[in-house]
Amino acid sequence: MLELVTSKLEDAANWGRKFSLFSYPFVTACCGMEFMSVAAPKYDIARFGAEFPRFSPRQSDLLMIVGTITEKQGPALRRVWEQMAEPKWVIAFGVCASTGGFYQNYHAMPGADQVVPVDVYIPGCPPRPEQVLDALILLQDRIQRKDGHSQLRLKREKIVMRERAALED
Amino acid sequence: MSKKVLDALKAKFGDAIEATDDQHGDETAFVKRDKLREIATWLRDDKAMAFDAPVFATCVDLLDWRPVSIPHTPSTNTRPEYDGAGPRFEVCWQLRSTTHRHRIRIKVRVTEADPKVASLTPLWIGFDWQERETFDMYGIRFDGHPDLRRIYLYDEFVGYPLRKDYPKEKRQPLVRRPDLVGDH
Amino acid sequence: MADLKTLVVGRKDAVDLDVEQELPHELMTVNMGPSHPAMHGTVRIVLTVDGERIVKGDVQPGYLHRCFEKESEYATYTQVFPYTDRLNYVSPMINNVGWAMTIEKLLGITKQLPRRAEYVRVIVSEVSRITDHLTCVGASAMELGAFTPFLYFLKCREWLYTLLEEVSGARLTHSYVRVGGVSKDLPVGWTDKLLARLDEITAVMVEVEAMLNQNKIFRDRMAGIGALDREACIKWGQTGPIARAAGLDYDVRKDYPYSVYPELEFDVPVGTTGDCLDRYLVRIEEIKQSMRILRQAVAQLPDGPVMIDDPRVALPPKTDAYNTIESMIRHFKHIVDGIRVPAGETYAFVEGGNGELGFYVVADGTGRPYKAYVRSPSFVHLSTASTIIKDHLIADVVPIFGMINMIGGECDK
Amino acid sequence: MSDTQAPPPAPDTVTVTIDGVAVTVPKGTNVLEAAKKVGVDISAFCYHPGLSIAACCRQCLVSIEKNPKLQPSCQSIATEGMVVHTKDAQSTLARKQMLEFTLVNHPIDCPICDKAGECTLQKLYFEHDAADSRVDTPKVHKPKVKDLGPNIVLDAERCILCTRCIRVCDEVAGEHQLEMINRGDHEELTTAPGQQLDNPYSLNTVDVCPVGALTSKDFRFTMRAWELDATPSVCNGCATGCNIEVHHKNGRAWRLVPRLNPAVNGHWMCDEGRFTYHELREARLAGPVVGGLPSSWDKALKAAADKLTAALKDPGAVAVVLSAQASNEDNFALAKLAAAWKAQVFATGRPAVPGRADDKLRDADVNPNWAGVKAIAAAAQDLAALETGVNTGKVRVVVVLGHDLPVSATAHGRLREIDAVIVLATHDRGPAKDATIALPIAAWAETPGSVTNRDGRLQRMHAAIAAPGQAVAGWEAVVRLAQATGVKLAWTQARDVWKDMTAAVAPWKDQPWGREVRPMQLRFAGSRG
Repeated sequence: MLELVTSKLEDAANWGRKFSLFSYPFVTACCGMEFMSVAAPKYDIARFGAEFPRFSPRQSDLLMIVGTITEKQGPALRRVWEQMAEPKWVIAFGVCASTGGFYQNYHAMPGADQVVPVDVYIPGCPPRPEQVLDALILLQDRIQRKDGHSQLRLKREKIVMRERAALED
Repeated sequence: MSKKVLDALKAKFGDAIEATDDQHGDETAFVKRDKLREIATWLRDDKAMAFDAPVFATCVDLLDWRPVSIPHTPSTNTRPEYDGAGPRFEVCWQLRSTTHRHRIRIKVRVTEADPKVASLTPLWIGFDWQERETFDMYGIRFDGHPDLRRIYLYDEFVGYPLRKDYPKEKRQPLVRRPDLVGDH
Repeated sequence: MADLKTLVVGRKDAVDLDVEQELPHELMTVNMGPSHPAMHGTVRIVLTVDGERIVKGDVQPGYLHRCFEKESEYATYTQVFPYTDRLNYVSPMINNVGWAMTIEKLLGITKQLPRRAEYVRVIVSEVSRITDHLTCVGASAMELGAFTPFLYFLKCREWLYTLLEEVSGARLTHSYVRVGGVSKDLPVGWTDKLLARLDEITAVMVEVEAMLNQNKIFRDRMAGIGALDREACIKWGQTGPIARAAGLDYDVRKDYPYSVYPELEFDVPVGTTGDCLDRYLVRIEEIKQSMRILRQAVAQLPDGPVMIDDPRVALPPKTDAYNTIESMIRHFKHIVDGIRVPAGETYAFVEGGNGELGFYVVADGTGRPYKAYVRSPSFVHLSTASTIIKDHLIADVVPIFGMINMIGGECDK
Repeated sequence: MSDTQAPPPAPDTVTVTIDGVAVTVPKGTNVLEAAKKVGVDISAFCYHPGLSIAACCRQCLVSIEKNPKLQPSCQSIATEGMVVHTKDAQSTLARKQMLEFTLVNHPIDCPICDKAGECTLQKLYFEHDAADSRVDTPKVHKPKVKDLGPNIVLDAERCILCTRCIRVCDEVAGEHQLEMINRGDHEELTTAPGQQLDNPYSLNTVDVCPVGALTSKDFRFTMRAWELDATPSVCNGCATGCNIEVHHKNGRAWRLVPRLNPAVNGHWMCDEGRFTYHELREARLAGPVVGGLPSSWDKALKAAADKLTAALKDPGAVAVVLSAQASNEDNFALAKLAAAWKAQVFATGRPAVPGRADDKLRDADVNPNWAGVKAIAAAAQDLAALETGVNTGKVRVVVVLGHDLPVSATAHGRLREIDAVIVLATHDRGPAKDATIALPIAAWAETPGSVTNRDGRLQRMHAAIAAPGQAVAGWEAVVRLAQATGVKLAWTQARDVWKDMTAAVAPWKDQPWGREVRPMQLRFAGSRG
């Protein structure tokens, strides 16, 4: 019974989370121009409840990696991600953030997922705003399904702690 | 385009100008390494030259230089095939005159063993970052540069990536996801 | 002891305060970036501050070093176009034109381009220049707290993106220009749409200028901030709006005329003080001048082909490539071997969104560049930043960087 | 005036003028070759510098003054005072028309053709004609897939009837196996009924084919030619040491093609040599093995050092076997280590295959480096002596380079009983299979090195692809082994080994290291074809 209540409660919480994503735009490159377009009047990301960019990682729960991540940038990205509170989600915006795209060289990282776990990858160089909105909807589904990277990890840790507690008893 | 600047340079410095070139109208002078500062100072201060603005500084690595000819197409190339023994790098500075509107490219040839050349930053402050970039990418040491350190890359980076013998995809990661390390 | 009133009034009175109440004079190091809300692009500044005042600033670029040069050395001349798109990604068309012109200079076909191609290049370049300045001004205004101009200008930019998308197929990274011309002709009726949009943008500009030009907060934060005088601009190698704001009337389109710019009438706006306000005003005026150029270019746009008639440079029509062996070979050689450029080297430059954008290319007779150096204006402009921000307040860094208009892709190459 | 005149040309040379440039060439040179000297590349399909002249493609027509008609430059021998024009309207037109004519029946196959990217027809059309098609009649169709022999497939539609392949068989292999049948646009290449194109040099026909008519079964449809990277190397198939190019991509070699060296192999190489790259992929040893189990370098070296230090106290208990399959550097390093250990030195290789030899390129000795091993370790004993040592129990540790150890069955059995067999092997076969310790080393295409051919010619190979797994260059493995046993050998790159080696080995005194060569992508290696 208790389990049912907590899972329903989590469903409700996730419903709230998915429509009030506070994003941290980690804008590095060309994709930033399209990111502006997504935020601007025509495409208006506000319709999806994710219009509010928080420039402090501690206040945001969606990390938008917008643009190429280089080796020099890697530590900064990792640190931003680590500072975000759980549960958190990551969108790789554009091919550079997803795989490195056509930058395969000594300084461009082959995808931001070399440094942080990514929940949704958006292809395109840069992606069209419609694609970004689509990705946002995919992420919202994922949040509701409770299988974002961070949610799964929290769940795993909870199970581990419970098992450990049971062992200690 | 006229070769006015080159002629003046040759008349003034004679032997210190190793070679000149004006392909596609770009006036270029190869100068002796130890005369670079002197020639550059003259180019800046002489009234008829008045090269007051820096444009860019870079370097050409000749290691793989083997030009090929194309049938029915004339070539303006003046650079002979690299033999593996001569100076490997050509350090270039491009200058512009705001008053006379002419431009010149100065080049100095340096070897791989001694990639050192006088810095022109004390003459044109605008070369500051340009020379740092050239150092970062090619490992050219600029003598007299006030702040010669890597600019694009990080200090942990080993080697000079734009040299022809640096493999394009040789990454030197600073950080990787702990849960992925050793995965591949 | 000073009463609360003087404390609230501000710094001027703070000098008279008792010694115990003064803040300790201790230098502090503050790290701005590489991911900072008020920076477009990623750049890191290590600031040494005395209170709010900057004593020393070390600007560190390189967080977006995507190795344009190394990538170019492994790509055919045509394959480099996408890389140039991503240099100054706010005005990709101008980069395309610059690269194409460099290769054309090496091939010796600069004078043989069809006139329509030249005009189309000028048109798309100027549209790109407008998008560049709209973004620069809009984003800078937003960073100073004026959100409305940002939304208005982005609306305009969206119109222009839609137009450019009709031309090239891509909203942002166009790769539209080719060596020897442009990849395809303008769509039918496109120029009328463009003219209509220009009128609409003019109307929006009036609104935005009304919001910004006489806005006390905006002026206070821009005027007298980040000034660089004419002499400094010369010795730092500054070009573009920054140099023009300081009274240096250098514009590649006028000083080293290329393409069909000599046939078009436009003025080069010049400032006096070289501060952020002048840079802003120069950019606003340049948008107007670009629109002037566009109206003339559209009126003068000649008919004819948009690609040079040289089988070694131009691709054959697709239908021929599929149906005749001759065109198939030509197509194949183009794509696989690249356009073979005779050995030699040159430096060619255009007036980019930010100033003199040049490419220094060394060709070795194969289909790819031996070296492809880009003289990126942002990099040159940003090199002055460490000097400019000295003795300013931390808050002034925002308008200074906004008006330097550092574009990561171009600055870090 | 008379004393300022140029000296009369030597009697065995002639001076001709080509496009206004005078050039002096040896007597008997044809105009086409003379033109190359002044940088004029007259196009040609049927002419090949290594073959006799057929003058059947008519692509190389030029105007020669005092001749009423255009002359094929491949067949015109340069004579004193000859004036040749290659760029006048007449010969330019002839070239263009010939190309148009050749393309009339050529199929639109470039996207699926193996030769595309290195095709002479593509190259010449693009450089000399590049005009649009004027033909709207259907093309003549011929067999698309015609099996000519064990290694070669013919696409008769693509064939431009230059007869180079026929001449390769006649003149290189010495067997007349190909012939043209029919006439006009029905002319077609074929073998005699019931016969196959199966001579040991047959794949040279694929190389000389100016189009994609003849394709190698081994290579076709595996990789696009223009995407391959080329690295110069030397064939390791036999003692001839034919100069080759390794064509590789994505860390794998895809084919070997001959590289011109008039002193060794001319333009050619044998079919067997071409397939030696398969070995680079098969049954490779990628990590150290100790006692039949995968291990690490540290553990393997420690195990080897334990066995060796014990045995080294007893003079003559350690035997070192050099290999004629390995490079000079690897052998030199190991020989030097053996000298430091005061160990007995033996040398081995693969057994000779007498039936293989001919008077052309193929040699009975299938080891690339016997001459090198002999130069490095003249005193090396043969394996019979090793067998005796092992059988008597005197030899307790054997260090073997390579995976070839042809010993008798009894000795083989004895080898399992001695203290240790340490193998530095590229492949997991032969002695490496049941060695006490096997250390992985790089094969010939994976590391810079040199081999010495049957004439004592020292030839350098360049690293084309990366060695698998933890394998390192042979000499580097030797250095690690030396350090583990407390012997000082401090080389960090192949160049250092070369320097010491050329100083120590008398016949190679002062041989220069030469240039480093990096792989060159074929699409950018000038226009090939």
